[in-house]
Amino acid sequence: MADPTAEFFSRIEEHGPDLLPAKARGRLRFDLDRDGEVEHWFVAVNQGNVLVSREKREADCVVATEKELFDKLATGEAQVLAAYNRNDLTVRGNLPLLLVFRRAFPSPPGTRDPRERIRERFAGRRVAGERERRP
Amino acid sequence: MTKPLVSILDGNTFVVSDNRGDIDPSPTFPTGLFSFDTRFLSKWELTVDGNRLNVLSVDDLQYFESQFFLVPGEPTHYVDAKLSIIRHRTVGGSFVEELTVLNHEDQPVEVTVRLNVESDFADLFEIKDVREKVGGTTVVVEEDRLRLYYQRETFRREAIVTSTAPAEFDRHGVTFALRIGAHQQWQTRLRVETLVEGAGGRDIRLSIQRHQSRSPEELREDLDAWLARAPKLSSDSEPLTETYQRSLIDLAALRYAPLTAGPPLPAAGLPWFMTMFGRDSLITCLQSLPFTPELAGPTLRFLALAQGVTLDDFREREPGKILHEVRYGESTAFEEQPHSPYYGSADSTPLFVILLDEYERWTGDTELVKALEHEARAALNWIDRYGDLMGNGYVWFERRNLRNGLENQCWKDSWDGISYSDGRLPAFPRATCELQGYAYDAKMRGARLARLFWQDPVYAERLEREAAELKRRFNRDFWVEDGEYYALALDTEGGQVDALSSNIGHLLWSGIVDDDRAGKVAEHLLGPRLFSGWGVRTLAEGEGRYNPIGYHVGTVWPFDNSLIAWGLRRYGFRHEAGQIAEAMIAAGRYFGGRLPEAFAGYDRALTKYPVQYPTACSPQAWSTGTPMLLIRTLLGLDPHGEHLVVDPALPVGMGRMELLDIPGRWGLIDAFGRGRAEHSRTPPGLME
Amino acid sequence: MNDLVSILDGNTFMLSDSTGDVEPSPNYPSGLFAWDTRFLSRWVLTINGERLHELSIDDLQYFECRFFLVPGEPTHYVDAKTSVIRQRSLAGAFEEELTVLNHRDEPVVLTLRMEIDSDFADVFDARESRSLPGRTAKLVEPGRLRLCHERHRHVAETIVTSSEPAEIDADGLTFRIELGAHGRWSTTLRAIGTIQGAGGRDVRENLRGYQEAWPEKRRELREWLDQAPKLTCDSETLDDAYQRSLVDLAALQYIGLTSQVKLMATGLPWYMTLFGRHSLVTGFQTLPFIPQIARSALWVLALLQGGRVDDFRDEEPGKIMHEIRYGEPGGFGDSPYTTYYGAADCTPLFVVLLDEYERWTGDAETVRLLEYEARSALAWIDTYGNLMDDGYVWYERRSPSGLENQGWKDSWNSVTYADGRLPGNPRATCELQGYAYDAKVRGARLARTFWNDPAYADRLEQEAADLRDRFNRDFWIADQGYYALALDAEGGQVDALASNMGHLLWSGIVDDSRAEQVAEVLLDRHLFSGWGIRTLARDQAFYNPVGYHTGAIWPSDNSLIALGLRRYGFAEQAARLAVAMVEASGYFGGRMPEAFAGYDRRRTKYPVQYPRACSPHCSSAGTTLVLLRTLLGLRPHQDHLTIDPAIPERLGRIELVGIPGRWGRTDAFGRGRVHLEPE
Amino acid sequence: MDPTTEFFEALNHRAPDPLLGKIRGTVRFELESGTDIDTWLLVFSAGSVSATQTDRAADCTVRTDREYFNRIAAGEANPFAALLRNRLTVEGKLFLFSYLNRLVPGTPGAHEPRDWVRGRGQR
Repeated sequence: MADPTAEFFSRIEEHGPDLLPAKARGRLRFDLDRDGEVEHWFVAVNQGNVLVSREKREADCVVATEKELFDKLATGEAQVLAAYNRNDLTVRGNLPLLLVFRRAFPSPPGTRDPRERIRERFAGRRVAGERERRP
Repeated sequence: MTKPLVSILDGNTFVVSDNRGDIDPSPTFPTGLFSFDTRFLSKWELTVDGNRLNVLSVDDLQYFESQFFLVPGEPTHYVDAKLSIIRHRTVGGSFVEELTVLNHEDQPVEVTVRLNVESDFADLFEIKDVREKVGGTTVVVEEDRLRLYYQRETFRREAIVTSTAPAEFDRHGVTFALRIGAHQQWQTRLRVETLVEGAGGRDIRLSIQRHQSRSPEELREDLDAWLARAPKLSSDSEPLTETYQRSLIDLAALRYAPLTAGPPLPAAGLPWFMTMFGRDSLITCLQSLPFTPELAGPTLRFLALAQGVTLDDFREREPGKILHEVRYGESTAFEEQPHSPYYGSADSTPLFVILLDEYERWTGDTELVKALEHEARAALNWIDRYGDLMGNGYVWFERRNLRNGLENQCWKDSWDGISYSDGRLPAFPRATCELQGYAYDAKMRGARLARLFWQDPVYAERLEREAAELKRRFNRDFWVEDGEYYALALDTEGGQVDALSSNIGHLLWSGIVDDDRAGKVAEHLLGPRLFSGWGVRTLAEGEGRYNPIGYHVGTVWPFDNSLIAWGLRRYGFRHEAGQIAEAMIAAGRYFGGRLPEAFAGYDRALTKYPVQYPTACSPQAWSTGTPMLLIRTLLGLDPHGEHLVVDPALPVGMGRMELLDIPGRWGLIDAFGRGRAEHSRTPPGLME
Repeated sequence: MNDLVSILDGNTFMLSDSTGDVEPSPNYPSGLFAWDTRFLSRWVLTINGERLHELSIDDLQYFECRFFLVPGEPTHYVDAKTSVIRQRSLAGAFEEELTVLNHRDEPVVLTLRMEIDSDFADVFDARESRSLPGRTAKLVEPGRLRLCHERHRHVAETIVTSSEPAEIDADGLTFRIELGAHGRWSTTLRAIGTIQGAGGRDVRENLRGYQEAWPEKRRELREWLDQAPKLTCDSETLDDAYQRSLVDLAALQYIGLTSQVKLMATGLPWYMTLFGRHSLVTGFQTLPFIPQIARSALWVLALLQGGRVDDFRDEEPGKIMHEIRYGEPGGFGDSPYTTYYGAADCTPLFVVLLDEYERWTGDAETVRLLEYEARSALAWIDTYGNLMDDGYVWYERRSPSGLENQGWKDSWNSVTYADGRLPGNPRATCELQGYAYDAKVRGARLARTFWNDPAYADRLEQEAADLRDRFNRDFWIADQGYYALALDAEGGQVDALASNMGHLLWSGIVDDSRAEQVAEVLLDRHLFSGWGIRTLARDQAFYNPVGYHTGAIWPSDNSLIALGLRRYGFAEQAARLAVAMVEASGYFGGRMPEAFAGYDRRRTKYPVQYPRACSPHCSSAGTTLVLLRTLLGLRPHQDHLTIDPAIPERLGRIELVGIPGRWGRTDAFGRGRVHLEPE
Repeated sequence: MDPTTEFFEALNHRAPDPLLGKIRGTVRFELESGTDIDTWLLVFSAGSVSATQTDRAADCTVRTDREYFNRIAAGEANPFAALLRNRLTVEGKLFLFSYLNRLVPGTPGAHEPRDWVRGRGQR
């Protein structure tokens, strides 16, 4: 079965620049615990470019949580700050860096562009730009 | 939480309610509609669809007029009220309340507005200690009115409630079933007439021109005229101008007309003392002479008319004695209380002579001095005959009315007001020090009157001789050697009641203090034990009975301080007088310019604001007179012959002071003064 | 909230009745709160079982106050023999010093008790007081009472200790004390609230400034006040309001949990946390006085800018946050407010503030560093904001527990037709279009001057011009002579007459030919009460003088309108509005509340309180500063500050010394020359 | 002779009294006993006062029953208290009525204050 966490990291390595601010820079490490066994993800962000490795290296910001929860973050089911507020995800070091990185997490599964729904609802009712004035 | 109370008044007719405008019987504080010492409304409770209302804000428009903004239900954030109610009330003879209900909804609403109305016709004395009424109350529901009346034998008081809008009256109040259109409003005017029955079922008070119900407009004109007559103060100190304006208005509010005399006199204080008190009225007139001299004449005439001519133990009456208190309520009417009138005070008699003299010095009204010669002489005789209980040349007091007479018949008249340093209470009779000061001053001033107006130089010399002897004796017997201050009183064995108290300040005012001792007295008054930083305490810290929130044993009384400042000035302590004035004015600021009867004696270092004394009377006539006497003291105003002497001594930082159109025998005259340094303001967050 | 007493320190506050006691109430969040969590819900003092009554209250500082109390109901002529002084302060921890004074001439034995409890409620649950999931425990430990609430890994704790020995039980502390004649006894109670974070440590430990002692606070406050320009003026009311506002702005600052910079809490008691809108507006209001407020607002909102589409939180990429909450429900996904994005105005306002900030401070560095966020914000206006693809900014909530209206008037009934009908969704309120226009114009300047992207600048200016034309065509109600409050989904005009129109002047989207009419309508008696401009005109169907957004008067709203009037050259009208506001502030002790009632001034001697309005409130505090800016006509012009006073005669002299900016510090002076009739 | 008659008779033999100052005016007393009412007229003129049983209108009219006025005349009842409780009614110039207080005797058995102090033993 696929590993959402792994997919997540490979995706951001590819699309980093589109997801993160151009000026973002810093090193994060995610320590993900699966029944006592901890896997590490090391992420170096530089000018929006992202390099991911599995090393346990020094980082500006170290995030510790359970693998199970991170899988949910990786698919967008869970949200970073909420997890942080209920103490399911703890942070050491440069917390703001995590907030910048937060932009890389996807929308909840099945989320649609809000404008599509509107378009459907008002389909054919009006053509953008042209509007008949009502008294 | 104690809810703040809102009161409006017109002389001795007044309404006290909670900050919603509701009246609800409370044992600790008299809420209700009162007139002539009788409570005509003990319940006046507004509900909408059965719910009490909650206050958004209260406008105090005039002393006789206020306005409440209310909404139904407990106000909550984010949920908008759909209705609001404006309750506008005035009192001027009768009590009028205009109710406006506003519908803020976009559709019509149906609401039931109800006022619960009750009257217990309690005598003011029955509110402090509640008791079974002897007479009976009857409620009569009529087509267009609700009549509540109380009858005991021939004694009869009645309250009549009417409404301009159609209403259903019942035994317990009045109901309005309303339908109010979208964004419309509904209004009615409720009127409560009070009746004090006299000849032919008519109101006794009808004989008093002033009592006729007066419209807010008339009251407003009357107030404007009053303010226009008073000197104009302009000063750099906003607190000072604020408290002066407030005082002028409160003094106007406290004027009332007693049954037997025409022109208005100052009542003593809301709510407990809305009647004539000899002591309070005399001192208020002394304080306000340079500003509103029109009060002194009528006060002197009234007190003279009511002066005692015969003996009466129950009323502590003696020939020549000036009254202590007049009451008009049921318990007085049935001679259960002695106030018809009551004479239980030893200081009002000498103070009567003092005011008469001071009055002439300012106004030059020799007519009155001549007209009241007999009464003034009778008062001076009282000092030597009935006042001198022990026959040793001092003024003493001891009550003969053991049922409900006052134990202490000086201004500190609570039971524990006079004590030794160790807290013991002396036996009776007692001779407090300030009484001797007043007696001395009365004799000196009486001498001047006798010489100049009564053509009796012999009597004048006799009085001066007696005064001199009294002063000598007093400085021998009252001076506490080791403490270097004057004893609070002498006991029957001639022993010194040695508590250190504010009373010694009055001695300076009377001039009975030996010059070489004045310095010490001033030191004590401004020393840490007596001076709290907000003012001089009634009793010095460290005394056995000292209590910073004790009525006469530790609190600070503004009027007391004004006389002390005046006394300090008399003995040339300009700086010290300024210190007290500054403290009082600063304190006044925290009471919106309205100095209360008294406030707590805590150290100023401990409190950012002067701490309230529980349920102190406010407004109180002689607290109202305080800023006026302080201004007189600061500017050093003193009439000499036909002229007014001005000798300003303003404290540093008070800035410029200007008093224009001071009335007196000289016509109108102005006074200017300037404090040395400008005062600087600290941001609210940083007050120490 | 006249009968309530509050002290605060950033987003920590203690709200009690006038005796200092705390008991849960459904109508307001009483108790000790921090980070949206209640750490004390009961704090009741008794002596020999008797409650106390207040004589008076000293509010010493925003973070400390003192109660003078006596046992029992105070009565005339009966002297209390005991009095109690209750002095409390907030600086990280809550401290209360109890002093009991015996006024008797003999010794006395008293039993003093403090009843203590905590429900750890979230500030919103405090309204309905429903009990939280999870378990609560009361632990009596040596020398302290420990109350904890645990839900999964989330642990909140309150620890109460006393400097004097006490008998401790699960419901409070008891002291059996003997006082000598005229003796005094005193103890200091300390309540510390903690929320457990990484490794069981208090998540707030690593924050600068947290746990400061109050002498430290006092020093900070002095510095804060020293940095601000000095005001000298004839009007004591104006001076009071200015001093009060500076102090309140200091009081409302707290250090963000995630961002770790100083943020502005919004309003006591409901909104003691960061709101995008209010910190942007307050940043704008305070620029001429305390520019760092704007700076930190920009940084934190950039940091929290939306990154993904999240329906539950109404979040979209580039969108600026509406509100952040630290309470437990957010954490457990019971509520979207942990970081909620349901606001359509914050995003354009972010760009507006960024530009205004640079104009005053000349801090080009920040503008460059925030280029990405600013561009994302501008992009949002044309994409997610442009819900109907017609070039206007619209809103419609997707979050079931989100806000129905996502402009500043966010209560359910604040957007209506004149006849009271509510329009369908989505809705495009007029001020949003003004903000969008202003954002594009200002964004163009930034692109040209700092981002070296003239092409983008030209595009933005082109779009702005189009928007302005379209807007003046579609929103103007010709027969009424004012702008519609909003457009409905059919493009129909939502035609209620509301204050929103004033913001259009501030944004500059109003055709010069129409400005005069707009100014007239704003100061006409239907909108202008004499104390200020109502949120909704007196003759509208939904008008309610005590309606939160349907008739009440909002100082912050009025401050932006005053700026707008000034922008279009209506100096006298602006002065009239300013002096009305200043006079109103006088009746609130210089502390303008969130809102007050809209009754006609002719009818009320004092401005009437809005029930339980938030106070202090950051953008109401900021309002006083805007009034000064308006009266003195301050405007940055390249490297200079231009001054153009328009001061009513009755305000007299105004002198503002040491105005900070790119010019260093400079002074402004003006005298009352504008003649106005009394309202 | 009852206290009322004694009281009024005595007034006629009273020397001019400074107590009465310079007041002028007339007070009519209507004292009913059973069915019949007997009237007294007081005439104040510059310091002196006279009492006659002439029946004519006056500046001020005082009404009560004879039995009660006996008590006032004897100093047992207080005229002002009586007015307040409507036991006695006054019409016309109230200030003239208040001079009545100056004419009626003190309460029977009232103490000289000094005697009171000395006589403490007996109480």
